[in-house]
Amino acid sequence: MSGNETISIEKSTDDAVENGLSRLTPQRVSHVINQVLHQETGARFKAYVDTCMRCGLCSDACSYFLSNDRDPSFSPAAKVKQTIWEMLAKKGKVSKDFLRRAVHIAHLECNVCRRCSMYCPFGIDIAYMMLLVRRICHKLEITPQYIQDTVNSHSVTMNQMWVKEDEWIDTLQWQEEDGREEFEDLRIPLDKQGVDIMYSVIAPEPKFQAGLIYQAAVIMHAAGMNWTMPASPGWDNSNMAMFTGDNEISGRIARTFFESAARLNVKRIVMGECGHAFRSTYDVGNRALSWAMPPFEVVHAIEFYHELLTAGRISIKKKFTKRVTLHDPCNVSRGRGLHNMARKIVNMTCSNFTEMTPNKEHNLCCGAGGGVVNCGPPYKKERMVNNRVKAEQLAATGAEVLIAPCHNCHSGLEDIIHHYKLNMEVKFLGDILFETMEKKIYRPEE
Amino acid sequence: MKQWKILMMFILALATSGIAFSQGEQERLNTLAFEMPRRPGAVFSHDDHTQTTEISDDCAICHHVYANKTLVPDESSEDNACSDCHSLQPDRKNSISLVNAFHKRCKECHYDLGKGPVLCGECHIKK
Amino acid sequence: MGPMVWISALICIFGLLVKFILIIKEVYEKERYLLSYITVRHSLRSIIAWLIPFYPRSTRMRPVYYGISYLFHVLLFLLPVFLMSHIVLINESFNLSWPAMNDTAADILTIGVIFALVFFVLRRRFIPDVRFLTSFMDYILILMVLLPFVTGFLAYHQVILYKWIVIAHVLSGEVLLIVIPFSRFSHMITAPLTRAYTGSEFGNIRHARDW
Amino acid sequence: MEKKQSWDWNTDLKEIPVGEWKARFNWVEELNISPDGENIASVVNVDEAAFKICVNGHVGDTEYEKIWSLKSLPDNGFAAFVCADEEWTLIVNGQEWSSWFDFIWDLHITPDGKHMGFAFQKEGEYGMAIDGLPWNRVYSNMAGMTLSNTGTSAAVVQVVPMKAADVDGFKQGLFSVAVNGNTFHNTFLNIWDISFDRAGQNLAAGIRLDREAYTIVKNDVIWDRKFQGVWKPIFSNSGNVLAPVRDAGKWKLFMDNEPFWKKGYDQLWKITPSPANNDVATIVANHFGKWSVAVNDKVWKMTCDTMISDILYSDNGSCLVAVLKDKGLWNLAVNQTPWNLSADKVFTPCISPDGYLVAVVVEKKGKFHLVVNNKIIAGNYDLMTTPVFSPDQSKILIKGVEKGVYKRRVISI
Repeated sequence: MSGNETISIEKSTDDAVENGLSRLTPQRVSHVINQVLHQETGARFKAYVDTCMRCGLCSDACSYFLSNDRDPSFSPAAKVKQTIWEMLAKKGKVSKDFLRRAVHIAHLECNVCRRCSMYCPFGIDIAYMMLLVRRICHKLEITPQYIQDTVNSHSVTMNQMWVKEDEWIDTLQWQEEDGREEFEDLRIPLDKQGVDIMYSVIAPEPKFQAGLIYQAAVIMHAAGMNWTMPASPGWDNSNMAMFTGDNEISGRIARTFFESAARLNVKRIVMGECGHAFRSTYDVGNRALSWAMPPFEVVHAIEFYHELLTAGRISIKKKFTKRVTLHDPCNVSRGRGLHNMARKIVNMTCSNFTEMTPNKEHNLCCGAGGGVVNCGPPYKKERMVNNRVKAEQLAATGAEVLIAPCHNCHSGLEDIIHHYKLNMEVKFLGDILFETMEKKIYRPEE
Repeated sequence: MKQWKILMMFILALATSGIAFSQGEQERLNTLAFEMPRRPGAVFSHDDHTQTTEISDDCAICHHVYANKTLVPDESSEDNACSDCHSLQPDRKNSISLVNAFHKRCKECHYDLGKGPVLCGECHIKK
Repeated sequence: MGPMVWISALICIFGLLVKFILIIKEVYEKERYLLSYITVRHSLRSIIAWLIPFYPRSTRMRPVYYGISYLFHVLLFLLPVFLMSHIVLINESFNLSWPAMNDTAADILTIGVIFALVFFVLRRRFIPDVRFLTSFMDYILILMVLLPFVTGFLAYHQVILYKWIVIAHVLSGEVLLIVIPFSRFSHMITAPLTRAYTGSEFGNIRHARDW
Repeated sequence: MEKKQSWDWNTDLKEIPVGEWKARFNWVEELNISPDGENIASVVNVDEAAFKICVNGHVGDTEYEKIWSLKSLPDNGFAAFVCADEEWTLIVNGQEWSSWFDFIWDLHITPDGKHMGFAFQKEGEYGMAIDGLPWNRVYSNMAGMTLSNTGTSAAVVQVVPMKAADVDGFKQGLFSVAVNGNTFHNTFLNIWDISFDRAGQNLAAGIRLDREAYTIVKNDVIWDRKFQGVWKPIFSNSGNVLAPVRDAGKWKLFMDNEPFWKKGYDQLWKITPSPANNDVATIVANHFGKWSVAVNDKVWKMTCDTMISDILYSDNGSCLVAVLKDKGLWNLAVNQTPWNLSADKVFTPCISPDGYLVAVVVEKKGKFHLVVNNKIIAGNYDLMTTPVFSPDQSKILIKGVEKGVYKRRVISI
């Protein structure tokens, strides 16, 4: 079985897991497990454990299971069996080898994409249970190194990539300057109070993909929006702590984010094309703080572009002609039902669109989300193996361009496209919009 | 009156049971009063019952008479058919349906005396 | 009917009721936030979607298993309830009655239930991912359901050891009733709850379908 | 107060046509209005990569490559960050500071306007500069810059270097607090929310000791108790440290390492001591998703479902105002009673010292209105900033822009 193989990969590469395991005592292990499973959870968790009839209907939902030739250990329920059930049966007295495997299952063999809860007749949320395992790993300090580093960064800088405060502002000012090549009076208004929109991005944008901020600024400017970006921490809408089970840091990130919006007195928050950040701000981070729903309307780029196009604030000069297909990211399709809107944008901007199957809520995972890609280079090879079905699904479309409105999906899809030699280009919806839009400023009277 | 009808039923039962005897060897209650009997008539030997000491004297245990829903003591109804009083469905006059009249009479007695069959298939033996 | 029937039936009903109340109570005490996401509309939407045969994609992908499983669950309740022999016994005790199923039909459907259970066993043995999930307890649970049906079938046909078979039928039925609230059979009440919650999260918060 | 008395409370209307600035310059950035309403300023672009500050229509001679963070000062002047030859400094009323840096940001001004400070980066190292003087010591990383009312500066700084993605190194605690540039002895995993007392003599902050243990540090002394989480500590009027802490799954208010309030809440933050007495107010969620205000552990009768962003006391402590959002719309609640603003935005309220009058600027459908005691008294502005009550509370100063004209209005109430 591939399980043994992955364990050996992990042993040789992830110091954080190995060092963490070496520090553990049996008492601490059972204390933490029992504390999380019995004190932090309640009836919901018990119902999930009691209700599962071990029918295996969830297997077909999982891209890991399908990519690994139906290896039973990758079935969603099997992941619960190999972690939670055994922790419960042994009352938390589990071995270090067990924990090593548990870290791996919860962090690298599950994207917490929640597709399986759509295939379980009882709607059992297996992703929730994998996140509980991650919380246990977090408390035992055996979270994989690279994702833990992003959480450490969040805790210090409130962004995911150790972007320093001056680097952030400097990057925005530099993009603003660049943008003036296209629109001479283009601005990225910093910390402007009382505007309608706070635009937020994930830290990898200023770090590696500043061009996306440039594009967003051009779109905002052309559409004549009254917007701003915060000049102090709280600009990053990503939240890796949500994926390691560090609910305390996760809450702090979400609070800083929403308080930025409150400080700037904005009406709503628009965010770039990121799925997990949307999940964090719309669905998870807010709950950690007693905000039943996010205190500000959180608008994903898909909704925003759709609004600009349908309101005529942005018009399309010439449609994109290459054959495109669309990947539905879990966190905005299953997580927010934006898949139909995304299709409308594709149809408004592209002339040759091919659907992939299955799609919409049932789309197969990119294999990178849920914090999996953030566990870093040591796990890249197995990520490629674990997402073969996605490559097959993409190949079947025969498209030249793959549109994926999510950063994590981009990383995952680019990796598998390269690995499986698919000869496809991955683009954001924003890339397409930027390429096809009329570069003129919207005037209401026109 | 009723007793007569029951007696007549027994005579009829005896007459028809000849067929049963010839096929199965056992004496059974007839099921004529039922519209579509689901089970073969229960195996029942009147002689066996009248010869047992406990009920040999008192025909009215089975051949009872009720008036105004109370048992009339010292009267019996051997000349009536059970279905004269117990209709297929319980009604205002009699709350005990014909099925229950048989089932309850037989089983309750068997329970009380600790004798005789009580399970369905012990009486309704497949032919 | 002996008192055990009533005791076991009461244990089943009250057990499930108590279980239900405890779940709601615990949610209220420990995870009250869940209640802010549940709506009746989205709960029902999800439950109904999953009750319509072959409507959810998951069930269309496994038509044989799902079809058998669906019929099995329907029969599991309908057969005992509409069986002549059971109605007669209820009628003796409570003077209640309702139309009974045709005996031959009941007989065939019983074979159907037994077949479904055998199918479940075979599936657990031979489908690798299901086998991986299966523990000894799963077979015990199947056996617990199987016994009342097999013994009922044998008793009806009066094949062998009639008296003992009937006793086994009664006892296995009673055991099954008693076990329901204390085992995963209680999914008869927890599954609608998990479904309702997931249906609400998907429908109410995430604006997506969960089938 | 004395200052306010010297302001012009007698002229009903003063106008500055700001709309025409747009024709004079390539573009005009955000308008910034001085507290007394006499001055209005904006960063304006005069040429490619050439910016100036326009005050009341006048621009100085000096051009800069970049200007940002223009802010009005308590003395009614303006300060901004400017860049020349790729180096940055602060200009205050047009005067440059003598020190220049590779980058500067996060401008802090004390309420009396006597002290000013910001964060700087020079050659990849970080520090704060206060009143023209940079810290003596600089650090590889800095966050959470704070300036006390008396000009004491503090920030979270990294004192131990860390290799990329070194999670075991991080575990050792790399951060400390630098006060006026000099660090605490202790180091921690994290330090957040530095808070000074009124005199700027003592400071407290929330810290994380390991993956799970949070507590409070006061002047380099750590509380004994450990918690599941902490929010910003605040000094009470008597100098005690109050902090919201998460203990046994509930948020509670602690003081100096001991429980202070009895009740536990689903959420509790933004401790606000009354300026006049020992009352303490906080924003709380008594139950999940139900927000309210607690004063001395007693919860207000009203709740709202979206958010309470701020709570403010009047100077005499008699009036407590909450800025809240309910069912998606902004509103105020004054002493437990919600108003009926139903606004898209509500800005910082202004409360008279005696607590009788509460004024607030709101935005509805893109238009700004001034509301005093739940009644709109001026409206349909394109922009409006926080109003000011006259010292005798008989008048209110409105500062807003209407159809391209800035209007400084004084009206009686």
